[in-house]
Amino acid sequence: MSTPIQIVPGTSTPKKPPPAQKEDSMLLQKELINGNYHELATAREMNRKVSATFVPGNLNELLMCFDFARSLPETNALQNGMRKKSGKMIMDAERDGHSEDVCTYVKADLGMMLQGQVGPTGEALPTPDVLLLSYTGCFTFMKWFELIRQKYDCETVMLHVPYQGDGRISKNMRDYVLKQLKEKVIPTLEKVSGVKFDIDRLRQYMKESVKAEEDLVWTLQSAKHKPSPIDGYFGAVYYIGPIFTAFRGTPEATKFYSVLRKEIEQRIREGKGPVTPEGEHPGEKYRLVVEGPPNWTSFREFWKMFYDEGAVVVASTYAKVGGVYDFGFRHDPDHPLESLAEYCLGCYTNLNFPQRIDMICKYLDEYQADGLLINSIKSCNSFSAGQLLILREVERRTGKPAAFIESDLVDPRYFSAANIKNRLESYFQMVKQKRAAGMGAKPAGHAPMPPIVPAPTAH
Amino acid sequence: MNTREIIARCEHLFEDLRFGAVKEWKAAKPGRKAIGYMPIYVPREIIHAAGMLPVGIFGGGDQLEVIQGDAYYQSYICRIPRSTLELGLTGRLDCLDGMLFPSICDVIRNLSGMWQIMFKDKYVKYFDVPQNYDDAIGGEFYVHEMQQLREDLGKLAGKEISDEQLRASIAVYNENRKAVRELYAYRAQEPWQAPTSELYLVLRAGCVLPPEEHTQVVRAYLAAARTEERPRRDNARVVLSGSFCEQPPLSLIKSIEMSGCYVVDEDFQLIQSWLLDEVPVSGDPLEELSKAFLHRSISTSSKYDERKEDKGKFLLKQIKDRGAEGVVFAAASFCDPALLERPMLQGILAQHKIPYTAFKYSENTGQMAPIREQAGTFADSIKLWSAA
Amino acid sequence: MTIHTIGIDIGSGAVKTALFRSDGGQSEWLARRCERIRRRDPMELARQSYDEVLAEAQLAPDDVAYTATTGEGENVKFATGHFYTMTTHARGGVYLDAEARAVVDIGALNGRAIYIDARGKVLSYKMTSQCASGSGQFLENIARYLGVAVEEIGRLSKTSEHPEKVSSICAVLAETDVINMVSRGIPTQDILKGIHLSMASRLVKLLKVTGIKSGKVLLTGGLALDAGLLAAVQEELVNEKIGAIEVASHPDSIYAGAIGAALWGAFRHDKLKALQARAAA
Amino acid sequence: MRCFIGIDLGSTTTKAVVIDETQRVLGRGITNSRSNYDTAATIAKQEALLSARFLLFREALGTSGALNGALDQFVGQLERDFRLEQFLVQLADLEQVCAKSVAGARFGEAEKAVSAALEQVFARLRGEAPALFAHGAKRKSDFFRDIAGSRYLAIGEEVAKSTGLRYDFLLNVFDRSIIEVENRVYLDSLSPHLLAALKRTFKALPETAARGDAVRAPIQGVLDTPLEEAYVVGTGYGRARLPFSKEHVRSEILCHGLGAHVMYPQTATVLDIGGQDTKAIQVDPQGIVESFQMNDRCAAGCGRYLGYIADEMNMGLHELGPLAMKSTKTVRINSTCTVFAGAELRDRLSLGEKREDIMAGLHRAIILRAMSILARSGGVRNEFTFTGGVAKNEAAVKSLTELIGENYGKITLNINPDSIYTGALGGATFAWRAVMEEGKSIEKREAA
Ligand SMILES: Nc1ncnc2c1ncn2[C@@H]1O[C@H](COP(=O)(O)OP(=O)(O)O)[C@@H](O)[C@H]1O
Ligand SMILES: Nc1ncnc2c1ncn2[C@@H]1O[C@H](COP(=O)(O)OP(=O)(O)O)[C@@H](O)[C@H]1O
Ligand code: SF4
Ligand code: SF4
Ligand code: SF4
Repeated sequence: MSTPIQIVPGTSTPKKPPPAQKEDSMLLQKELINGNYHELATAREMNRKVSATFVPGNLNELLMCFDFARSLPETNALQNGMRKKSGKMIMDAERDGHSEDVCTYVKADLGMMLQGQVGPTGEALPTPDVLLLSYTGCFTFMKWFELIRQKYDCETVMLHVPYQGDGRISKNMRDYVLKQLKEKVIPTLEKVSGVKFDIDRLRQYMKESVKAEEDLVWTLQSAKHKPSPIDGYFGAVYYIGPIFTAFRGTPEATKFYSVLRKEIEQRIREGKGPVTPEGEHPGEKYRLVVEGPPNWTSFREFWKMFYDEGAVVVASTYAKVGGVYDFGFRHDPDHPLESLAEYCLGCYTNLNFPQRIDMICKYLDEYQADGLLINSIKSCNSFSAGQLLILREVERRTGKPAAFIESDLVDPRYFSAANIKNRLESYFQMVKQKRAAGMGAKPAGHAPMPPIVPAPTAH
Repeated sequence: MNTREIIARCEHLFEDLRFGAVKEWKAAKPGRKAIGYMPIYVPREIIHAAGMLPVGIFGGGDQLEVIQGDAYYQSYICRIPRSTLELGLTGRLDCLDGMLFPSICDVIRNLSGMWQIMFKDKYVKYFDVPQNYDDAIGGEFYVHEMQQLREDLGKLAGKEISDEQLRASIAVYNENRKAVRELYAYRAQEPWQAPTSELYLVLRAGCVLPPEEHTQVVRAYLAAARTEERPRRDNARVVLSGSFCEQPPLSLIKSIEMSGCYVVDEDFQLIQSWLLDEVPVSGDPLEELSKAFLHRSISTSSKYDERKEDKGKFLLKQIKDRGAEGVVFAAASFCDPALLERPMLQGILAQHKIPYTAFKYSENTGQMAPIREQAGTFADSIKLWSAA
Repeated sequence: MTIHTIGIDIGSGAVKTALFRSDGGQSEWLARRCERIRRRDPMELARQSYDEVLAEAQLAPDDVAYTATTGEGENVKFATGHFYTMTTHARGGVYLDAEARAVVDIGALNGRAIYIDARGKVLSYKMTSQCASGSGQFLENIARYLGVAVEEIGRLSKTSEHPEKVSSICAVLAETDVINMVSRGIPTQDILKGIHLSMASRLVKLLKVTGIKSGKVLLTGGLALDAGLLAAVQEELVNEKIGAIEVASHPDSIYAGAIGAALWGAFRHDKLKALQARAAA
Repeated sequence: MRCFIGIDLGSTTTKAVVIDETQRVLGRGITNSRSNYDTAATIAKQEALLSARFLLFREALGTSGALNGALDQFVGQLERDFRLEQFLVQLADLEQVCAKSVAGARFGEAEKAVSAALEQVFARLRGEAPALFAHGAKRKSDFFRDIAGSRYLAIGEEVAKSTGLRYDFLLNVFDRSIIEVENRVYLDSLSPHLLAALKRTFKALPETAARGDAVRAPIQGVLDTPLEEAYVVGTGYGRARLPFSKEHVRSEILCHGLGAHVMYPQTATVLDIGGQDTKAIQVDPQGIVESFQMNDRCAAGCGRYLGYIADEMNMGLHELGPLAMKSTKTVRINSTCTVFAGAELRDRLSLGEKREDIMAGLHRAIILRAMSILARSGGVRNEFTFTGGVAKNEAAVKSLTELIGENYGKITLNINPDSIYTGALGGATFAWRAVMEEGKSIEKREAA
C-alpha cells in the first residue's frame, strides 16, 4: 500500500524528461526526497541512528524526537519501482526462497538488501538500528519486519494497532495503543537512540504537522473545482510524498505545502487543469475516483492512458494511506500521544469495508465524478481482498459506473499495458456512450441490477 | 465402534456442507443458537458458555462449486474466503446466528466487513487478537475484546454469561484438548495405526459437534485405533507446516501418505490444540484465558514472535517431540502469512540440518501428481539414504 | 551376481526406457527406447518399449530382476516398484556425468531443479508450480507455429542477436504475444531466443532456490538437447552472477530418469535380497 | 450497393459481418487469426463479402425463377464447388511452397525421399478433396490450415511409415510452409473460381446445365453490382493493430453488447466466451453497456482450453460438445489451466474415467468460471444472450443452462447459430450508425 510518494521528477522516466513544467513545489519536493536519502546514506558518518517504519500510521514526529534518520522501506521499494530496478530485486528475493505469491514490496526490499542495500538514488542505505513495526492496516508488515530482523538482527519494536472491525475506534483500542506507545515504543526508542523522550519536542513538531495537514487537505480538495486543477491520484502521489514520510512535522514540509497551495490557487485562477508529464492536461472529459494504489513500474505509461483520453482523477483513496485528514483529523499538540494513537487507528487501510465504501461514495458525490475505477493490486491483500464488493456496492449506491483493472505495485511482470488499456478504453467509451444516450435516465423494461445477495434457489 | 465406523461418521460430517449436524443440534431445543468462526483461534469457551454451539468454518473443500464467491475475489487471493462466501450466499450458513472473524490475515479481516454488508441481519464480529504479550497491555486489551464478545453473546442469548458458566466451559474444553493431545501423541508414536487422513476427519468433526460429544468421538477413535492391526510401511516421518487456515483436500493428505510419508504432526486444526495446557478453572476466567493465550499457546505465522530467537522454536520442538525426520511445508497458494513465514523457518531448519520440502495447494487442488512427486521424492531421499 | 533391470520413465511428452546389466558396482547399458507420446497411450508405449528392449538384448521377462517405473508410471502393472522423478533424475544425472552436482530436468510440462551430492543423493529440489507457463510443451507449440522443427530450435536461437522477451506469464497469453511478435516482423530466432531466456530465467531461479552455489549442473529431459536453451541458461547464470556454476548437457540426457530408475531398481533388488536373507536366517 | 462492415479480430478467429442500408445482414465471414492481422482482417472481410454475393445470387436466381424448385440444391452445390475450387488453389500453392521448403530444410541425404513423399501426399490430398466438399461431408473445421493440416498429417504419417521416412521431416515441411500460404491473400479470385465452380455444378446437376444461360445471367448481374464499403469498424482483441484510424475502432465490449442487442433486443446480460477471454456484459434496453467484467491475466477456462483438449484427443472442436453430451455422470474438474488441460485429461483417463464423462466435467468447469465472471459483473438478468465461439458448443450450452437455472431461476437464454459473429455485427452496426445517422454518430455528437 502504502506508499507515499516521493518522486523525483525527471528521473522517473528514462525516455523524455517532463517538459519545463517544473514548478517550485516540484523542485522543492525533489530536494526534500534526495536530501532524505542523503541523510540516510551518511547517517553512520554523522553518528546518527537509523529507524525504519511503514507509511500508514507512521510516527514520524515521535521518531524525530529521538534524532533518528528515517527510512521507509515501502518508499524505497516504490522509488526503485519507478526507476525500473524493482523487477530484478523481486526476482532476486524469489530466488532467495520467497514465494511468487506474496507482496512484492517486501520482495523488492529484501532484494535491495541482497544487492547490497543500494538505495534508489544510488547511495548505499544503512541497516536500520530499530524497526518500528507499527502494524497498521496490513498484516504483511509484521512478516516483513520479522524477515528483516531475522536477517539483520535489528532491534524491533511492535506497535500493534487494532483494526476498526466495527467501524469505530473504541476506548479499549485507544488505550491499548497508548499503553504500547508509553511502555514499549518510547522506552525502546530511548534505549536505541540514547536520547531522552521530551514531550514538548513532540508538541512542537506536531504544530508543524497541523499546518502542513491544512494545506494538504486544501490541495486535495481543490479537485472539486471544474476543471480540476490537480490530478487527485497521479498528481496526488507527488503531493502526499513529504507528509506521509520522513517530513511530517518539519518546517520544510510546511513550506512545501504552502508553495504547493499557491501554485494551485494560481491554476484555479487561470482555469487550468492538472499538469501532466507531457505538459498541460488536454482537457477534462471524465472525472474519476480511483481506489487502490497505482502501478509504479509503468507509472508514466499508466498515467498517459488516462490523460490521453481526457480523464482526470478527482479523488483517490490511495492519497489517504498515510492519514485520512479530509474528514477532520489533525494531529493535536495538546494531546500528542493520544493523537498519535488516533492517527494510527484512523488510516485508510485500517478502516473496515462499510467505512471504505462510504468514503468512496462520498467522494463520487462531493467531487462530482463520473465513476469509480479500481486498480487492484496483486500484492496487496490489505487493499485488494474484497474490492469487487466495493465495486458492486458503489455502483448500486451511486448508480455511477465502476470498472476494475489489475496490476501490481512494483512487479513489472504484472503490468500488462494492452490488457489495462483495453479495459480503460472500454470503460471510457462506456461512460461516454451512456452520457450521449442521456445519462441518468433510468431505462425501463429491465430488471434492475440484482442486489448483492442473489436469491438462491434450493440446490 | 471400530475406526471404520467412526471415520465414516466423521467423513459424513465433514462432507455435509449443509451443516445438518448443526441444524439438528439447534432443532433439539428451541431457541438454541450457533456461532460460526473462521480459522484459526477464537475463545470457543465464551460461545459455549452462552449456551451456543461454536461452529468451525474452514471453507468449502473440493466438492463445492464456487460461483458467487468467486465473483468477489481476484485470482491472486487464496480460496477460502470465496468458498466461505459461497457457503453464505447459497444459504448454507443460514443455520448460524453469527460469525466471528479472528485476526489471522488481511483477507479474513476484510471478509469481516464484507460479511457485515452482505449479511446485515446476522451478528458479525471481527475478533482482534493482541500481538503484544504483556498481561498489562496486550492481556488487558484481549480481556476487553473477550468481554465485548461475552456481552454481545449474552445479549444474543438474552442472558448474561456468568463466570461460573465460563469456568464450566473452560473445563469442557480442557477435556477436549486433553483428548486431542492424547490422539496426537499416539499418532506420532504409531502413525500407521492412526493415519493423518483419519485423524484429520476426527478433528474436523470437532467443528460441528458440541465439544462434549467431540471429546467422546476422539476417545472412541483412539481406543479403536489402538486395537486394530494395520500394516506398517517403510515411510519417512514428517511434520507438515503451513496449513493452518485454508485446508488441503483430503485426497492431498492421502497422497502425501501414499507417496511414502507419515505425517506425525501438522497445524491443520489449530483451534483444537492452540492452548498448550489446561486453563485453570479457578480465578477470573477471562484473565485465565488471556494468560493461556499470551504465554502458553502455540506459535503460527499469524502471531508475532517478540524476539528473533523465538522464531522456529515451536517447529523445532514439534520435530523433536514427535521424532520427525523432516518437514513438509504445505501452504495455501497466495497465503501471505504462511508463505512469508516459510523462508524464515526454512533457514532455521537448514541451520539444524533438518531436511524439508515445500509446495502449495488450494482447497480444491485436483492434480495430485506434482504433490506426490514432491512428497515422494522427499520420502525417497530420506528412506534411500537413511543409512548413508 | 549379474542382474538385469529396466527403468521406464513415463513422461507427459515421451516414454523413455533403459535396460541395464549390473554386477556389483558395475553397470552396463544394454538397450534403450525413446518414444514421443503424440497422443498415443503412454501405458501401451511403455509395454511396447519394454518388449522391444528385451528383444534387443535378447532377454526374456524372467531375466529381469527389477522393473522400475518413474514419472507418471505409478500404476504400471508389470513394474516391480516405482521411484519418484527427482530421485531417478538425480541418480541418472550422476551416472551420465559423475561431476554433476545438480540436475535440471525440463520436461514437457514441468521443470525441476535438483541439488545432489556426489552419490546422487537429493539434497533439495524445487519444481515449477501448477501453472504451465514456460514449459517444454509451450516451446514446442510455438516452434510448430513458427514452422521450426524441434531439433532446429537450438541452432536458430543461438544465432539471435536481439532476443525479444516474452512478458506474459501465462503460456496461452504468451502464445498471443508471440503471434504479435511475428506480425511486428520480429525474426524467428529472436523470438525463440526470447522464449529460451525466459525459460532459462525460471530454471535458474529454481536452481538458486535449491541452494547450490557452485559446481556442475546437468540438464536432463527432452529439452536438454536444445543447445539454445543450454546457451540461454549459461547466459542467465552469468547475469545472475553465479558463474561458479557450470552447465552441461549430455547426448543421453533425455534418458536420465529411465537410467536412474533402472539403477535404483538394482539397488533395491539387492537390498530386498539382503532383507530376505536376513529374514530367512 | 452500400455496405457497412464490422470486423472482429479475435485471438483465435477473425470475423466479419456485412450489413446493408436496411441493417439486413448480407454476409458473414470467418477465418483463423494469424500472425498477420491485416491478412486475417482482409480475408474475413473477403469471406463476408463472398457470402453476401451468395445471398444475392440466391435472391437473384430466386426472383428470376430460372431454377424453380432446384434453387436450394443448386446454390448449395455451387457454394461447395466454390469452396473446393478455393481449396484446390490453396493446396497447389501449399505444394509449391512445400517443395521450396524442402530445399531450405537441410535434410541432407533424405531430401530426395522427402520430395518424393511430398508428391505422394499431395496427390492423395488432391484426390480426396472433392469428397471433403461433397454434400453432407463433415469437415473438422472450415479453415484451410486445419483441413489441409489434419489431412496432411494423417496421410503424411501413413506415407512416412510405408516409405520408412522420418515423419518429423514431413511435419517440419508443413510447419514451415503453412504460414506463408495462409498469409497469402488471393485477390480477385471470385470470378475465376466462380466460373470453375459453375462448371462443376452444372456437371453435378446436369438438369440445371440445360438452363445454363438463364442461370448465368442473374449471377453475372450480381457480380456486376459493386459492393461499396461505405464504412468499416474494427473491434476485438487485435483491434489496435488494424490499419484503421481510431474513429473506426470500437472496444469489443461495446460491440458485443450492441451486437447481442441487435440480435435480441430484449438482451440484458451478455456472456461472450472467446479464445482467450471471457466477458460478461450488462446492457440497457438501448444496447448500451452498463457494466462488464473480464477474466484476469490467466486464460484458464477460455475457448483455447477446448482447443488444447481437441488437439489432445485428436478431434475437431465441434466434435467435443457431442461427445460430452453422451456423458452419464459428471466428473468434477477443478483446474482449468489451459495448458494443463491435456495432462488433466490423461490423469482422469488413467484413473479409469470415461472420455465422455471427463468431457462433460471439462465443459462444466469452463462454464463455472464464466458463472463467476457473470456474478462479478452483476449477475444474470432476463434476457440472457450467450455469444462467442464457445456458444457453438452444445455441451457448454447445456452446462450453462443448468447453472443459470440453479442460480438465477427462469431466464430466457438466447443462443444464435451465428453468435460467433456478435462482435462483428456490433461493429457493423456502429459503422451503419456512423454513416446513416449522419452527424449523429457518437463521435460527432460529442464534438458538437
Ligand atoms: N531434440 C530436441 N530438442 C529440443 N527439445 C526436444 C528435443 N527432443 C524432445 N524435446 C522436447 O522434450 C520434451 C519431452 O521431454 P521429456 O523430458 O521426455 O518430458 P516428459 O518427461 O515430461 O515427457 C518435449 O516437449 C519436446 O518438446
Ligand atoms: N464449431 C465449433 N464448435 C465448438 N467450439 C468452437 C467452434 N468454433 C469455435 N469454437 C470455440 O470458440 C473459440 C474461439 O471463439 P471466438 O469467439 O472466435 O474467440 P476470439 O474472439 O477470441 O477469437 C475456440 O477456442 C473454440 O473453443
Ligand atoms: S500488502 Fe499492501 S499494505 Fe501490506 S506491505 Fe504489501 S503493499 Fe503494503
Ligand atoms: S489462507 Fe492464508 S491468506 Fe488466505 S485467509 Fe487464510 S491465512 Fe489468510
Ligand atoms: S496463467 Fe495460463 S498457464 Fe498459468 S494457470 Fe492460467 S491458463 Fe494456465
